[in-house]
Amino acid sequence: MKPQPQKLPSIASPKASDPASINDLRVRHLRWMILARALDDRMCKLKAQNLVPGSVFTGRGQEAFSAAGGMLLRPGDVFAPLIRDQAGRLAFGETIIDVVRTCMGKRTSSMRGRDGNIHRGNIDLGLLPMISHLGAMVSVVVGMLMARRFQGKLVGNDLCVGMASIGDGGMNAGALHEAVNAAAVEKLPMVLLVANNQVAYSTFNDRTYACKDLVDRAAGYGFNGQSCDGTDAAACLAAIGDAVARARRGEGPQMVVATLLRLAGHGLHDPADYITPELKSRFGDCIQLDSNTLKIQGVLSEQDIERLWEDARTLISAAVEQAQTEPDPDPGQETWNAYAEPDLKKVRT
Amino acid sequence: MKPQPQKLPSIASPKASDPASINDLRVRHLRWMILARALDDRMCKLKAQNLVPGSVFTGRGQEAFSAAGGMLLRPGDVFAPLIRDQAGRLAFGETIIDVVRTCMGKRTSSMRGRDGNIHRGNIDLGLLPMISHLGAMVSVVVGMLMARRFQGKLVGNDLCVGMASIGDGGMNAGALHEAVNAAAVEKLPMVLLVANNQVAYSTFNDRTYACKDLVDRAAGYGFNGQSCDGTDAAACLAAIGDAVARARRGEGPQMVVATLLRLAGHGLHDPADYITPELKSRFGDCIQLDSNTLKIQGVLSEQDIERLWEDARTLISAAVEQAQTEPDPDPGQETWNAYAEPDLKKVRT
Amino acid sequence: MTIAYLEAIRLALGESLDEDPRVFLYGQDIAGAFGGAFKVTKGIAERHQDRVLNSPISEDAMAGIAIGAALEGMRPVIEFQFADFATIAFNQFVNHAATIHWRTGRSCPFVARLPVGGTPGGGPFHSQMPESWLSHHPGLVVVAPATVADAYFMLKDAIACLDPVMFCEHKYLYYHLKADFDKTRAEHLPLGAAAIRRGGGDCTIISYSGMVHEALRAAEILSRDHDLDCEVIDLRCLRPLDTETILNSVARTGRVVVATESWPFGGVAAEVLALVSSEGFSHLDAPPRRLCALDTPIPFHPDLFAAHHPDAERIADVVLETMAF
Amino acid sequence: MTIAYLEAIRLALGESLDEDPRVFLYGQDIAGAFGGAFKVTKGIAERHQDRVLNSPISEDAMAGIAIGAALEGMRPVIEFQFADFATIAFNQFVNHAATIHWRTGRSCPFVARLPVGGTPGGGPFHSQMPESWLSHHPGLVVVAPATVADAYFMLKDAIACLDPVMFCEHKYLYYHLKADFDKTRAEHLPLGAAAIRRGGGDCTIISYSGMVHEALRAAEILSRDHDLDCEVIDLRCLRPLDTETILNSVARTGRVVVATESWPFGGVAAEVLALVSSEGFSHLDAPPRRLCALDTPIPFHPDLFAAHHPDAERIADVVLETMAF
Ligand SMILES: Cc1ncc(C[n+]2csc(CCOP(=O)(O)OP(=O)(O)O)c2C)c(N)n1
Ligand SMILES: Cc1ncc(C[n+]2csc(CCOP(=O)(O)OP(=O)(O)O)c2C)c(N)n1
Ligand SMILES: [Mg+2]
Ligand SMILES: [Mg+2]
Repeated sequence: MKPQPQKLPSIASPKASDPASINDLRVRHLRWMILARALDDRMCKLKAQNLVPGSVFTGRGQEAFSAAGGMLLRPGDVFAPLIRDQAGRLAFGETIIDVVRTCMGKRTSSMRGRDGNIHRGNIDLGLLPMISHLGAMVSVVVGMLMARRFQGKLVGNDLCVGMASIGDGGMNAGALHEAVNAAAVEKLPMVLLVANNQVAYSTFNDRTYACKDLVDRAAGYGFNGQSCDGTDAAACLAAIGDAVARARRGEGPQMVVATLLRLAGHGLHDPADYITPELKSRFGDCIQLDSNTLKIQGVLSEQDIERLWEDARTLISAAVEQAQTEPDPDPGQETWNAYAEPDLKKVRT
Repeated sequence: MKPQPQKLPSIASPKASDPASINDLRVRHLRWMILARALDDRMCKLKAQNLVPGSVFTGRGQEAFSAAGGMLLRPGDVFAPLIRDQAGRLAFGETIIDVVRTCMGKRTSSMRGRDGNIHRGNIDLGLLPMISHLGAMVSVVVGMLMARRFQGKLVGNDLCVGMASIGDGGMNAGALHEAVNAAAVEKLPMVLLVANNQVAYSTFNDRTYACKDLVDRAAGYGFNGQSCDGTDAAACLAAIGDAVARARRGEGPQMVVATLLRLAGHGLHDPADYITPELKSRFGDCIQLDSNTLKIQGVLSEQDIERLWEDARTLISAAVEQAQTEPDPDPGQETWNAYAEPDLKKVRT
Repeated sequence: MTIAYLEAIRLALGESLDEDPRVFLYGQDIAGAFGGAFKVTKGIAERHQDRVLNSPISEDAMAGIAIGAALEGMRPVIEFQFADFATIAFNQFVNHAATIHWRTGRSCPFVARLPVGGTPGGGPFHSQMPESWLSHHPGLVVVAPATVADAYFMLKDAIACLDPVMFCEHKYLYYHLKADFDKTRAEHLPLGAAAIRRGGGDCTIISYSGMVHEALRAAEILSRDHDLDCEVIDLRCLRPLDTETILNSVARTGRVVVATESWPFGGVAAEVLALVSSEGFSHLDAPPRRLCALDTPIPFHPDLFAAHHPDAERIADVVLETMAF
Repeated sequence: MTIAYLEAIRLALGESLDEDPRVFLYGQDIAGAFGGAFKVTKGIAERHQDRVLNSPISEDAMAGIAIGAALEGMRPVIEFQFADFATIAFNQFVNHAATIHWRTGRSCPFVARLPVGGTPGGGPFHSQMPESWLSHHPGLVVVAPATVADAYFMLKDAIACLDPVMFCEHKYLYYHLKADFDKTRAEHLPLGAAAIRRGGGDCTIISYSGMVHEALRAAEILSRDHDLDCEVIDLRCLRPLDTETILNSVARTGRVVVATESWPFGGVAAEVLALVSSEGFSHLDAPPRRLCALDTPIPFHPDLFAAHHPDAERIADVVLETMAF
């Protein structure tokens, strides 16, 4: 079952050079952020209603950075999101209905109830279904880009891009290191989005790394590196926009490190009382900040923003309603077979 | 069987402030380099005589860097050498006889014929017996230093040091990344010696990493980094000396990257015809260079140097002669048991 | 005193830290008030801040650090957040920790705590059993306690053991299994001994970890509904295996069913079948059988998970087939 | 034409590159005139410079790259310098490659070439057999050719296979095994079928990879010295196992000895014993037996290695014990 593209009020694709289109871009950005936040919130409610079998992780506070990443990709690109990338996933083309179906474990979901929640993906769309092991997806993106180069698709100065997400914690996985280094050796159009949200689960940065800034790692790999304030929507669009543009032009791999704070527990189960009020006070909520800015700049009115929220909730409710009517997987109908070719005694022709 | 310390013509331990002692240091350095080269050469001959069952790897061209590392350590430090560290091993306290025994697979060797060649070590001396997997030894050094901290031994401003070797190729192993990062998080007195010898087996640096210089990785880990010319003995002593001194003073982990060329095949079996004359012409032989310098500076005469070689060969020949008379392991006397506690059904008291 | 399986582990860890300055804990999110993803170190971490340390997300380094510290005389206990992530430390475990004693004669005593096993909704990467791939290479001790008392005593014995011990603790039992617990009890089985949890002469049901409780339920069903008297063996220690207890039981019953929640191929169940068929052949009155998880990744949806995961009813069915042979 | 086992692999790789633009090779030191640590890609790498690439020393990334490229329609063949280093890629293999088809319905066709097995002086880290830990998790195909023809045909079939294939090629056979080879030969066994290398009715000797040749030698010894007629099965494909061929043979002979150079615990030999005892029980006239490597790391010294490694004489002894039962 191919996921259906969701119908969102269409906003024409902007050109970066056009000042009006920059506003369009900003509005679309905020819309994805709001849609993701509303969807995350709804998933939390569904979990409380006992309609979601597994864990629920949200991207609260990281929507600006994540959405910017997803938006700046286009069909034909590759995206390997992680657990806080609801915004980027939606912006890249994940459908709301698939999110709901997968979290509920529905037979109709892209993972057919076999895998769930944040492990969903759609390889045809270039949206990779993550495994849990942090760092493991990045080399897969490298392989996909290498495949395209072998296939003659990585030519010219408007290349497709492979984007991968990682956190401050995941940066220290050996798999991440090997993959990032391989991307650099192959000079691929890869963009690594590093969401430094100050914590890995409950562990603060002082116990996970010791460089001054994670962007200091870029030079060590031969990546072009840049930093941005992850709570500032415009800064995220600018930094990732620049990185993606460089990658498309063939300037090789890019790392963008955003500084922000996870505004929720690690998962819904985690009250996160280890995050002190002092720390909280140092970081804003990207959605609130961006909404204010766009109001002050006269791009959107209070009502416009209210409508974005309402539209988001309407779309989500429709998806939840539909998903609830859909069947759970049926163990009796499962083939219980892990192989694409279950019969290797068949003679190959 | 505890290895016997070898008897070398004693040269008093120098003080860095004393100009005469600098020369002592330089002479001792050259002596270790020569001893290692002569031993490597002899191992190649023994292999040709079919007296060595496994592979033979030499540190040809890397002696200045390796010996400096080993010399600047002292009893109570930890050293995790790799395959080209004959010089550093000897300088740190490995005995010639154990090298010969292990390579021959003798029952009397520290590995008792169970493991061989470059996998030898002596944990009591702080000399780690490497496993083959590149990068794997570094986290073990981290753990040893953490143990000492737990035991209250890492206090003051003259700390013991954990040193580990890695090559341009091994720098890209995930295990190395995780270990180096952990050392930095724990702010341990670890010194990572990176011997950039331009190749990993047959693969040149352009296919293994893409940063400008491997020392660029230091900042990304929060290591203090420095570079040196690995063919220049004095430069090696100075750079590693500084790094070790900083580590001892409690300034945290240190990375020293030496630029040099592997002056032999990957192993004895490898003619290394992929190393072009052009490349070779860009790198000198550290032993030749240092011998010349010390002659020009009037520290050693031609005869002094000849005597260093002769002494080395004499010591080695004695060890080879002894080892040859020693028994091979006897399968019938082996317990064939991998466990320190083979009987876990015994009640613990 | 009634405590949960998880509390028994916490108790053993806390006492080990109290009593033995060589013990330290290292793992993701275990320190401070937080006390770990499953709260195993909650309370004790704050009492021993200097010896309960958070690690980066670097499982290979965690294992290497445990090896190094063990070689220097410490008794490290490392916690993996889920056993599924121990794949990252596979190389350090099997090529390094497992080989040190044989290669050098030195012992390498540490414990790796691995939260294992399936729970509904856990999905393919938070539900696995790692004991098969940990026990193939010689050199690692692999244990899997099934009871509250074993969780406590076996962990203490594991910390005392001179070899690297892979301590597989079942996530489902953490809070679901509670039992009366008396830690002063004088005698408890040594680390390497299997336990006969229920005596019986008709058929031997062999199991370990969470599946022991299904095996016991199966024995009850078989007793109640079919008047069969099954012996239930809890292996406790998988590597080395207590071959004597297994073979003695099969000599008495002549029939054996092994139930595990792992995959069948080359697992501990296969090893037990290989053992009883090659060394207990003459005792066998029926083919030895195994009941394992289905041979696919572990499904996310609870209905699929229930079908994938062996349970008492299915164990009882296999025993009945064995009896009918 | 007489060629070596290694040359058969080279031939299959070269032809695959020639015929199929989706095929590329990736691994340490395989490119250019150098052509790999064992020279497998020598010659062909220069002919296909754009599709034979050296990798950094990053085995986890190598496997991840193979997965990604396979998902994008390529047919990657990755070379590990020694199978022993594939432990580093364990996670990508078992948690990623092995689960993709079941989780997503997409296939993930790549081949990992793993130089396996012991040679005197190889030592603990250049001699191992990885098939046990690769075959426990469902989702990977694991094959181990023992003949020159299989090295060629099975590699081509592996590249054609839609699943990730772990191709275990034995280092000792690389240059020591030479045979007449006719690649136009019309019929060859499919990838998943076991081969009966020698027919016989007295006892079935089951083996794979390098040990097949010891099994055949054992059968000759037994025929010559003891007038016994042994059937020798070469499993060829370990995961999935050709259970039919195994059980049919045991039905005929009633006796089975499995010989592998892997460690015993939970290995493929254990799996075969579990299979024949649970599903072929009524056919068995004697306990099924296994002969594996000794249960320690693999020793460096050739004398220790010889004692550690099963050989024809010891296989023959076990068969004789089985016959005497
Ligand atoms: C290799 C590995 N080890 C452990 C985990 C368990 N785990 C899941 S998320 C997480 C914290 C991740 O922190 P970070 O990378 O900073 O991402 P964030 O959750 O902050 O977005 C951990 C430890 C994992 N998924 N993978
Ligand atoms: C993880 C791992 N993969 C592959 C190998 C095989 N191998 C042994 S040495 C070597 C090259 C090492 O290159 P480098 O690190 O630069 O050290 P050098 O040999 O140049 O001193 C390789 C690939 C290994 N030992 N470990
Ligand atoms: Mg984080
Ligand atoms: Mg090198």
